[in-house]
Amino acid sequence: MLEALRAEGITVRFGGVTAVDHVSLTLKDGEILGLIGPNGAGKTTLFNALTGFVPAGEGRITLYGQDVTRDPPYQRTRAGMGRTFQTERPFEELTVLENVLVPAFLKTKGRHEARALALEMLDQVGLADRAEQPALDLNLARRRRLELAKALAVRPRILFLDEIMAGLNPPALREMIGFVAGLRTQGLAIVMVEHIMQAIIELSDHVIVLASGKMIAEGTPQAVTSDDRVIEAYLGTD
Amino acid sequence: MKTAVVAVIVAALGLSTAAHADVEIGVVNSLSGPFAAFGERYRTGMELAVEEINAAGGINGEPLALVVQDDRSEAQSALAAVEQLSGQDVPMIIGSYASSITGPMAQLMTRQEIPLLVLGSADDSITKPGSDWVFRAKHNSTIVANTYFDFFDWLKTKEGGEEMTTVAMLYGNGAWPTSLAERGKEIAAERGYEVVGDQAYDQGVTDFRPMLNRFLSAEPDILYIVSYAEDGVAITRQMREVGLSAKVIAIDTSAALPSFPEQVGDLANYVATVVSWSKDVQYEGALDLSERLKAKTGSDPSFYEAEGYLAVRVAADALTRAGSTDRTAVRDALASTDLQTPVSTVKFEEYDGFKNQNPIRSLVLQIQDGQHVTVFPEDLAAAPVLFPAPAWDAR
Amino acid sequence: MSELVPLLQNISNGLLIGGVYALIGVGLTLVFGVMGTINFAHGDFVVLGMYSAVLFNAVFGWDPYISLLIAVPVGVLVGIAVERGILARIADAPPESAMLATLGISLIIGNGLLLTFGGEPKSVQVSYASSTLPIGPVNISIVLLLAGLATVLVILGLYMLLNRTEIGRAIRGTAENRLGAELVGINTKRIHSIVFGIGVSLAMTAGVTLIPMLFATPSATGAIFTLKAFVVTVLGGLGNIGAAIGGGVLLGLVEVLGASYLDAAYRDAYGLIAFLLILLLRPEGLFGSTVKRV
Amino acid sequence: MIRHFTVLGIAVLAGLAYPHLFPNALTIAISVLLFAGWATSWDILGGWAGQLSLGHAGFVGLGAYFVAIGQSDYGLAPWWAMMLAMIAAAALAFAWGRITFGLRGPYFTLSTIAVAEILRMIAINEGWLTGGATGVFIATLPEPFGIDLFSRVVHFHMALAFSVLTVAIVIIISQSRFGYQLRAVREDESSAMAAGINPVVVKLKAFMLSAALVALGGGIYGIFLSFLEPHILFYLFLSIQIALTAIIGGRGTIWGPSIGALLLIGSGEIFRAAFAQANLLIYGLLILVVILFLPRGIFGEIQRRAVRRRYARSTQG
Repeated sequence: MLEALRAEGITVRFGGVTAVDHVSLTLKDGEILGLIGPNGAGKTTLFNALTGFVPAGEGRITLYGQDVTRDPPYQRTRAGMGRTFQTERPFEELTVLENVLVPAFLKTKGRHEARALALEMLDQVGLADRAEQPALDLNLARRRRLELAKALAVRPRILFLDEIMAGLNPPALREMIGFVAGLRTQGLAIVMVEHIMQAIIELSDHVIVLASGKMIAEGTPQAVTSDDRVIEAYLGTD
Repeated sequence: MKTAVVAVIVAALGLSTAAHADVEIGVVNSLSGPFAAFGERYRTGMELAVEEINAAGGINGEPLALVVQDDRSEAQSALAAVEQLSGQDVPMIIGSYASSITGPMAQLMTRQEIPLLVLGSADDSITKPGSDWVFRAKHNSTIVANTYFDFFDWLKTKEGGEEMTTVAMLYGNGAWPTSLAERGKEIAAERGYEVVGDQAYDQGVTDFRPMLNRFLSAEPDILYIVSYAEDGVAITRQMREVGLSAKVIAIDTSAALPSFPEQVGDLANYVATVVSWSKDVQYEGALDLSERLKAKTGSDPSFYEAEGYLAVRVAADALTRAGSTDRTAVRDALASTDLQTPVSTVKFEEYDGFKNQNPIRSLVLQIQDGQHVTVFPEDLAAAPVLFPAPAWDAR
Repeated sequence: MSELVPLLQNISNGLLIGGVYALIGVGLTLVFGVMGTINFAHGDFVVLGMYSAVLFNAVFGWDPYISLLIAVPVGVLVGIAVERGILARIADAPPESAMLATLGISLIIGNGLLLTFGGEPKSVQVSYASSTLPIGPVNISIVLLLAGLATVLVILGLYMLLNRTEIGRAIRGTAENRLGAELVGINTKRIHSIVFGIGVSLAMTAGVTLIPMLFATPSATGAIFTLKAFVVTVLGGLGNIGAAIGGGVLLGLVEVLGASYLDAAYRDAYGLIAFLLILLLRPEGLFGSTVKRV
Repeated sequence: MIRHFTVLGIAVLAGLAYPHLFPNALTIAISVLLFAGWATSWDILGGWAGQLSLGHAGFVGLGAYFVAIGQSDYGLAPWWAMMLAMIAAAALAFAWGRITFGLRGPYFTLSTIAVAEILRMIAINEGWLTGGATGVFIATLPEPFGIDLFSRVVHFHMALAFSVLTVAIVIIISQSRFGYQLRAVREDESSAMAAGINPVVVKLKAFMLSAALVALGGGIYGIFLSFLEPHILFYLFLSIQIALTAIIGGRGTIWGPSIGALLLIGSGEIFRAAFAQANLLIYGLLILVVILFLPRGIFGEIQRRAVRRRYARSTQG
């Protein structure tokens, strides 16, 4: 299997604080990597360093063998990355369809092609019937799905999902887990930051645990959740 | 309400066809915006002239009326106003104050062959090279700059003025101050004055100390200052503050306003300024005109009111002689004007590259004891000049 | 030696004018610091202050500084009314809405004054308008000195208000973290009204202290003061009270020295270039990190 | 898109008929059309890309001065001068944007005022470049195909063509990839980057296009005035007026800026006749009314309601 993502010695410092401290990871095509850790562990910072929204002070990131360490976020998107945002960010003044048109234009030429792609993505996340609705009016669960449609419309090979399960009610959560599992079968590599352990356990092939910016454990979900250091990190900080 | 709105729109588009038995003159004047203060003064003068002319029988028996349009102190509105007035078939138009407004008006009206009588603009470029359709009874930058230097030359014949050679110039960067300064520099070179200071400043500057301090070391004999209306007050106060004295202090525009001595107080004394008219000028009827203007507004009139009055008098005279409201006939009548008014004699001439320009005699006023007094030319003077101006600390 | 005296004179003028600029800027920066609103009508409130001094001088013959007794409270009330009536209503709209609203207020004040007072410049003639205080070879303008003193007093007063009073604590809390302030029981809406009131009052105070040396004109001057206030606050650091002094003094020096030793026609450009440079190289302002935030 | 072009076609027909219907009200119509074109061009940057500029008068001045100086000093025909002016404006916008797009929100707006003010001072003080403070006359103009470029009707047609061109460009943009990039950058730069968009490049393109179009209108304005003074053409208030026209009409909409021009310039003309001094006061009040009650501008609110209504209808059926 192809190596989708490799990160070596990623370090991010804010002023005197080291938010992410020499973290390395790899991810193969069609794999799901779960990123967990207590609040303030540096998950989101690592996530943003990987997607380019926060510059990594040290380390190297390659995407399908291509070095993207110095690339800004939009370059990484063009190289095959798609991402969602933890606090959903629809383009509020646009309709649902227009929201997805924006990324859909990345890999398509004409207006009609882009529209077809956007509609396809909306269909995939189950928002096709709301295409003409102003994005501002969507509820939380639908905003999440819109985020997903936007991330998918750039035709990514590797998808970064930032807490897309948070706050969903049980039926919506089930639906979302099923949806992500479906994405894997399409061959997408996925990195997900998540608090909902149920989702991590069901979906991840591989889990990384961060605490205070350092990687303290990695392995299968089962192995990691029974690791003493992980339990300590979660209980100790809370 | 609805009909009122429609009426306003119709009026705005110039579609109204008021029954006019009157002889109507179009007027484009700055009644709002930054030049409104001047526009108001012009209006007073024009209205007085209309009242007088109508009391004396109007234009060949027909009453005279002004169709006034506000230009909001901007060219676009002035052009819209010209168009409206043109649609109302006025025989001629009087306007406006700033040359940035009158310039485009002159261009348009020359094309459309409507006679334009300049109201307030003094920039040379309006009548130089000029056109067959544009007339100016008042002064221009060249006339004013020449008057200042005639005055300086004349002072050189006075005691204490023999060795006056150095001039320092301070002026705003607007059209009028700049053109007056440029003419001034040319004339200074011709007449053997040395320009030892040359400072332009931007509109809105309120601290003139650095520039005045620069002049200090040059010790100029003459200060030649052209300021926006409001700047002269600050310049004079700060001149005193930094201790910049000179034998002659000339401040154009600002010092001519009646409010200048009020606001500057004693410091205003000795300051000289060129105007086209003053109430104490030794023309027949000048004092009388001044009193009529004062009766109309309750305050002391300035040359602005007088110029407004002059414009309407010239227009009425031309219309009377033309005997019709045909624009070409009015233009020809204007061209052959030979008129005596309490403001000035008027005769449109072609000279020195100017066209249809009245070679008006300008006056130098000096502020003496808080009053504007005509001191030059000698034959029109109301009082002798106070010269040289003492140093600030010797006052 | 002959070069040194004018230089000292220019530096002292620059410092004093800088003090005046600081006074113009401090209200703008306070409002921005607490409310995040750039007040485009700030300069028009300065002009309003000038006209209040002109009015009280014309009617009662008061010295401009006496009219502060009325102008300061009136400014607070006007500011609160504007905040309640307009800005508070659009608190949730995008930030440029507030900016545009203040632009509208600016047009209303300027042209309202034009309708009321007419277009001719107005000033107040005081006996000390051109007096100077000689210190060695350098002459210090009395009006500038008074304005400078007023600046120091005002900023000192503001500092005391912010640091020594209950309401000041609430204002600082609101500026730092609005949500947090609300959680500890601060009525941040009320704070916004009060802060805008103080901002307007400061602008009017600046206008009153300026009138002995300047003149009031209704429509154009406001924009010039607003621009100056922007430059001052950006030079110092937006939202930073103490830095307004630094920014004002810096602007005064840049302008006076530029006008003295370079082409005077570009006087305002020197300040604007400094403004752009700071904006680009150090957007937090020159004194942004060294002086405590509001 | 077809709908918008149909409306535009009708507007063009009405425009062509106008000089025959109101031959004595051309100047006001030219003003409306120029402002409609300027505001529409401004809106590419200010509305669609969300970067509020208060410095666009600089580009008006640039266009007008290229035409005037080109004609008087170099005998350059106005159409070439306008083309050069558009290139120069785009180049200026490129440099200007490169420097200032690092700034966000109010900081960007402030920087536009500062840059425009510096341009104004250059125009006034550098007489060799601009003819200086005393202004420049356009005394002669070529007569292509016997057309008198000083004629009001010709000015009207030029202004009409200019405003129609800007609106047509915006109609095309609104449906294009670029249009969606602009809106994405306006709404949320991070999210736009996640969609593979480089915000700085998008904003630069918008600024350059906006500047070039405004300069084109400025060239027409120069011919129309035929007497230029830097104080008038680089005036801060002109920048504010252009921005307000678009904002009151509705930012980021196709028709908003034109509606704003019709309303503001048209009503300004009525106030000029009817209320004399208070016209700018009324501008101020209008802004407040729009901000308080129609925060998306007049056309913006209409459009939004239409979108909501259309959606509501589609869910019923």
